[in-house]
Amino acid sequence: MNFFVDSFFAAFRLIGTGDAELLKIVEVTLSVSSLATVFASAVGIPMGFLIAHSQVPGKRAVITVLNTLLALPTVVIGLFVYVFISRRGIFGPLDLLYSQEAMVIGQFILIVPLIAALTIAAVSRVDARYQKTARTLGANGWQTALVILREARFAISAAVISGFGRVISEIGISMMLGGNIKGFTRTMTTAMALEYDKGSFTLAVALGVVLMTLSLGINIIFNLIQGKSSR
Amino acid sequence: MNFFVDSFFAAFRLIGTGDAELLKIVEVTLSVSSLATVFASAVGIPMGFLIAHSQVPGKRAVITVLNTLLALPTVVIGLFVYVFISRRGIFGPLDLLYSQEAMVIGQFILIVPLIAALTIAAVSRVDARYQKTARTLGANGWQTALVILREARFAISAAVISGFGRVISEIGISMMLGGNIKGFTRTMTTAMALEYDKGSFTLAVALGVVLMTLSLGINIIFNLIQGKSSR
Amino acid sequence: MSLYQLQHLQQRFAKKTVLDIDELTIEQGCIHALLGPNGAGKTTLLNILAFLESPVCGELAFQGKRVDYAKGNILSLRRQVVLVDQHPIMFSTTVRANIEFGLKIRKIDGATRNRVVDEVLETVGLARYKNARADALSGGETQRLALARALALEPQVLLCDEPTASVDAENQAVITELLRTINREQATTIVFTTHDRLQAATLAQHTLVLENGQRVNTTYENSYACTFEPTSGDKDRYLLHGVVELYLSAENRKSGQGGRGRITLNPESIRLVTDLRESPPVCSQVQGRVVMMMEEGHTIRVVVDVGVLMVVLMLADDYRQQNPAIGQQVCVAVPDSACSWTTAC
Amino acid sequence: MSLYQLQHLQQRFAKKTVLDIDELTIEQGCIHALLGPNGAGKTTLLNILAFLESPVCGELAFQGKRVDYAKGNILSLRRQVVLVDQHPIMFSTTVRANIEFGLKIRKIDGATRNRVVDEVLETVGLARYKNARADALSGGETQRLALARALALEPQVLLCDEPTASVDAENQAVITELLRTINREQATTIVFTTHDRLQAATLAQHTLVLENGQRVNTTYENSYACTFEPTSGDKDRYLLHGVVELYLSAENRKSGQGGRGRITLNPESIRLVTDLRESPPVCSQVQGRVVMMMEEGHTIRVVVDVGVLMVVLMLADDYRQQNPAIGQQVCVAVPDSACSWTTAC
Repeated sequence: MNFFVDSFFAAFRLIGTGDAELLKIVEVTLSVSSLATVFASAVGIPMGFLIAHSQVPGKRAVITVLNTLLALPTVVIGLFVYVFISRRGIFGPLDLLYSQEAMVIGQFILIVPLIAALTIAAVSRVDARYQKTARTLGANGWQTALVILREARFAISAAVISGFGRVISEIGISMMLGGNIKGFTRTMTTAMALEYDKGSFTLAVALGVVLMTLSLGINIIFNLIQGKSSR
Repeated sequence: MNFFVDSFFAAFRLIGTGDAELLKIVEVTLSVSSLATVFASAVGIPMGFLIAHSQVPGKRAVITVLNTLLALPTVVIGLFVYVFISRRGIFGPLDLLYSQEAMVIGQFILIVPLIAALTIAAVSRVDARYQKTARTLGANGWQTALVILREARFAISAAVISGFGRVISEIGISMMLGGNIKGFTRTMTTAMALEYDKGSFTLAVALGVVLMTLSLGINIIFNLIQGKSSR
Repeated sequence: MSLYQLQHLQQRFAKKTVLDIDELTIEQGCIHALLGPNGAGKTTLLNILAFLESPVCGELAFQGKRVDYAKGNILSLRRQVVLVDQHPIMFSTTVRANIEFGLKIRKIDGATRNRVVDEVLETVGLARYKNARADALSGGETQRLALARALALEPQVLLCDEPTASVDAENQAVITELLRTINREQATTIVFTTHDRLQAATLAQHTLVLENGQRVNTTYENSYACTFEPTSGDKDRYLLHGVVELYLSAENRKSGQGGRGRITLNPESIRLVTDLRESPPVCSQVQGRVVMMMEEGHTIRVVVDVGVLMVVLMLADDYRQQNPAIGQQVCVAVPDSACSWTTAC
Repeated sequence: MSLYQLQHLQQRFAKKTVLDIDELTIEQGCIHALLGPNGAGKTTLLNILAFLESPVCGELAFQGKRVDYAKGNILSLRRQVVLVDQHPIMFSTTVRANIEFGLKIRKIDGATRNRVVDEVLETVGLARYKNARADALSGGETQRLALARALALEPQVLLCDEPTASVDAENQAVITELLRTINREQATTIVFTTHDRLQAATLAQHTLVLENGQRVNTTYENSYACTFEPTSGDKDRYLLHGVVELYLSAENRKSGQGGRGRITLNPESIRLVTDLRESPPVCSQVQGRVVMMMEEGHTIRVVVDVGVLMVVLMLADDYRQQNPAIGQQVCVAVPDSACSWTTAC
């Protein structure tokens, strides 16, 4: 076990000294995941809100489809996006394969259903009396929507955070669409999975510590916010 | 795009004719994931039930820790298990690395918190009046627990299904602990992620179709059961 | 002047008719009580009067004009009416912001808003909570704040769903008096639902009773489980809840055999007789003690414990003549025509 | 014989005292009503009587023996008492299985179980639903099924939380009569909570009133918002809700200035005077109309509309002497000693 203990100390030293390769990997991961989360929120939150508040008969079906898409494996999304952006695909000329843009697209697809579904849940959990109260006090449709959004603000933030937590820890999409190119598309998860037995074990452990700290931290924030919303 | 269209047709032919390699991969995936789910349920359900019904002051903290563990990235779990079972680890002599057993262990760790957390949610959602009613009708602690379990049966089944859905679509653990050894530890996700651009694109698409069908099917069942439980 | 006029108005949810009102008028400037058991359609009616729901059919006129449910139109109608829920909900902001909400929407300027907030908080006695979180108030205070939030908008009509059902005795008195004051000082039309007949009778000028979504004259409580058996004479013996005997003409039923079912006695058709030595009964009589009397519109509601509780509605003249007292032994005369009978299924 | 005896019993949740009872006795074989506003501690008391909660301090004796909250002991006590919730919940099985649950737990054999199920379903009139899903019944039927489920166990004590609050008039009558029958035929002790004074007065032999977790003689409803101002004489002028004038001795307050607050009039100390020409008043009087009268234990509760509603509790003798009638103009005499005053904070 000495080897592992040594590796752990080396890993902490790597984190402590701010190793350039480690920082680059973390930076790539965070920037790709943040972009994907921002775009997915911009689409998923309004989508969820509209679905939750539409009165159309197919609503239940749409929600079921969304919930089903939550289970879409990352590798399936990777393959799907690959078909479009590979050199032989429709968007092949844009040369997106093995780029950060490709990863953002894949991760975006991964969490749009998640954010939309959590937004639906968040909005539905807002007591119907808020809507009724806003309307009887004279609010129009738009003003009523703002009231509901305000009451759901904690749960919707939690949805966004949850989406971010999902993308920073996913590996299928990053690997298939990013390709683990050092300094460019290498993320924490791909580096850990593919490099650890090729000699960069210390780096893998360091990345594991950073990733775990990040995702646990995010989850703690998520839980705090959830707790606040269910007050 | 012709290439992809052709690949799709070839993939469906592969599925239709019951290609041996395809079947083997699906079989490995299902047997590893099923085992992991069974073990995780055996531990997670009682754990969740006990946590939900304990009156100790630290309960909220335990639930927060569990919820936090939900976010544990697969690659972190992979690395963690690797430390113990690699040839240099404590359990090295058991020679578990790159075996189905190793994958089961990793996946077990992945979904125990999930199943436990969903069980807690399921049990907590059972109206407190069921417990009160059972007790006033003369039930002892054990009989009261059975009443609650009966009322939560749909939601608990949903928890198990959800765990299974999570493990069949995960890739980090299978890759790091299984190693993608053909006919032995190669699962649907690892095969898709690692083989598609090494010439087995048709197989990747075929696996994608099977995996998607499986996980969407599971999710539909999950949603049906959830719907039933919230009746 | 009539403010609302409803005609042949129906509301259905999931194919079930929850409201079916032939005709109803709400008078401007009056307090109306809406009485009836749970599930009778009281809340649905309030929602329709608040323009929050549109009925599936029938006509609703407001201020003499037929209500047009087009989007732009309904909003301006809705701004003249405020509904206060049974369990009012507060936006998760301050007390002040809750009251300002409706004013901001109506584009009232800041200075006026400030003045109005102070005024209405003073009226409901919550001035000290102005900057407190609105969702931290107690039940009774929340109810008063909800009234303040409504009052700030100076509505034509104030609709209150069970305004005093969930508050303690002290807040009940405060809220009742508030409703009276609002009606008196601002001529606001008020419609409120209640379970409490006394509250309805003392607070409102008009009382409407709903049952199963329909208007009725009074709620028929005199409904009893009952067995009957033929006797040798031309009367059948009815046994209410196994304790009270009634002899009714055999015409009421078809079969010659005994049976079980329910009997309902119309409280307007049964009569109270205080003089027990009165002329020989022409119809079945039961004896009991008077346990409650109260004013109900133009009638007096008298409850007699004859083994089961029996409600008799007396006209004022008849009441004065009989002059029953609480605790007094009296007779209830039950003519055949007052009874309706349903066989158990 | 006393079945329960409570002494200095307290219950607290999150440091808040919700129940604080000095002394309380529940008589064996009697029906007890528990009256009081929401949040007064009624449900908490029922939970304690059902041995579902243990009080934080104080003593509870059952059948003459001090209750020992050790695990094995409490289960056998709990099996002698059944609590029926306000909104009873049914296990998601059949009607029959719901009733059998408690019997199976008590290891009753199958033949007996069958007989008991049939009997109790017959009693509550739900025999036709024996094999139906229990959670598909209506509110009133659920309440009756919950009673049947309790009756099947032949408990010593039946505790009912608001048994008729959520059901329609017809089911109300059925349930009231059921409780009477159970008490009469099986000598089951019954404790039920209610908001309905009349129900309490007519159904129960004993009525207990709770307010803020404590036993009181009656709920004090005569609580009014009020302003006062000094006059030139030795009396202050009090104005209740801006409409009713009272002149009370200046001794009640310290400051020489006017102010605002609340005034509470003890309904047992204020008096009703029907003869308006009676001797000159020795204390402040207000005039009003009698709107309700009812029996309440050994007293008669008279509600007078003097601008606000005022409750007067009259002793039976006094009531007979004054003999007030509904609608009559009367005086309410308010002696200084009946008033308690709190300045607004």
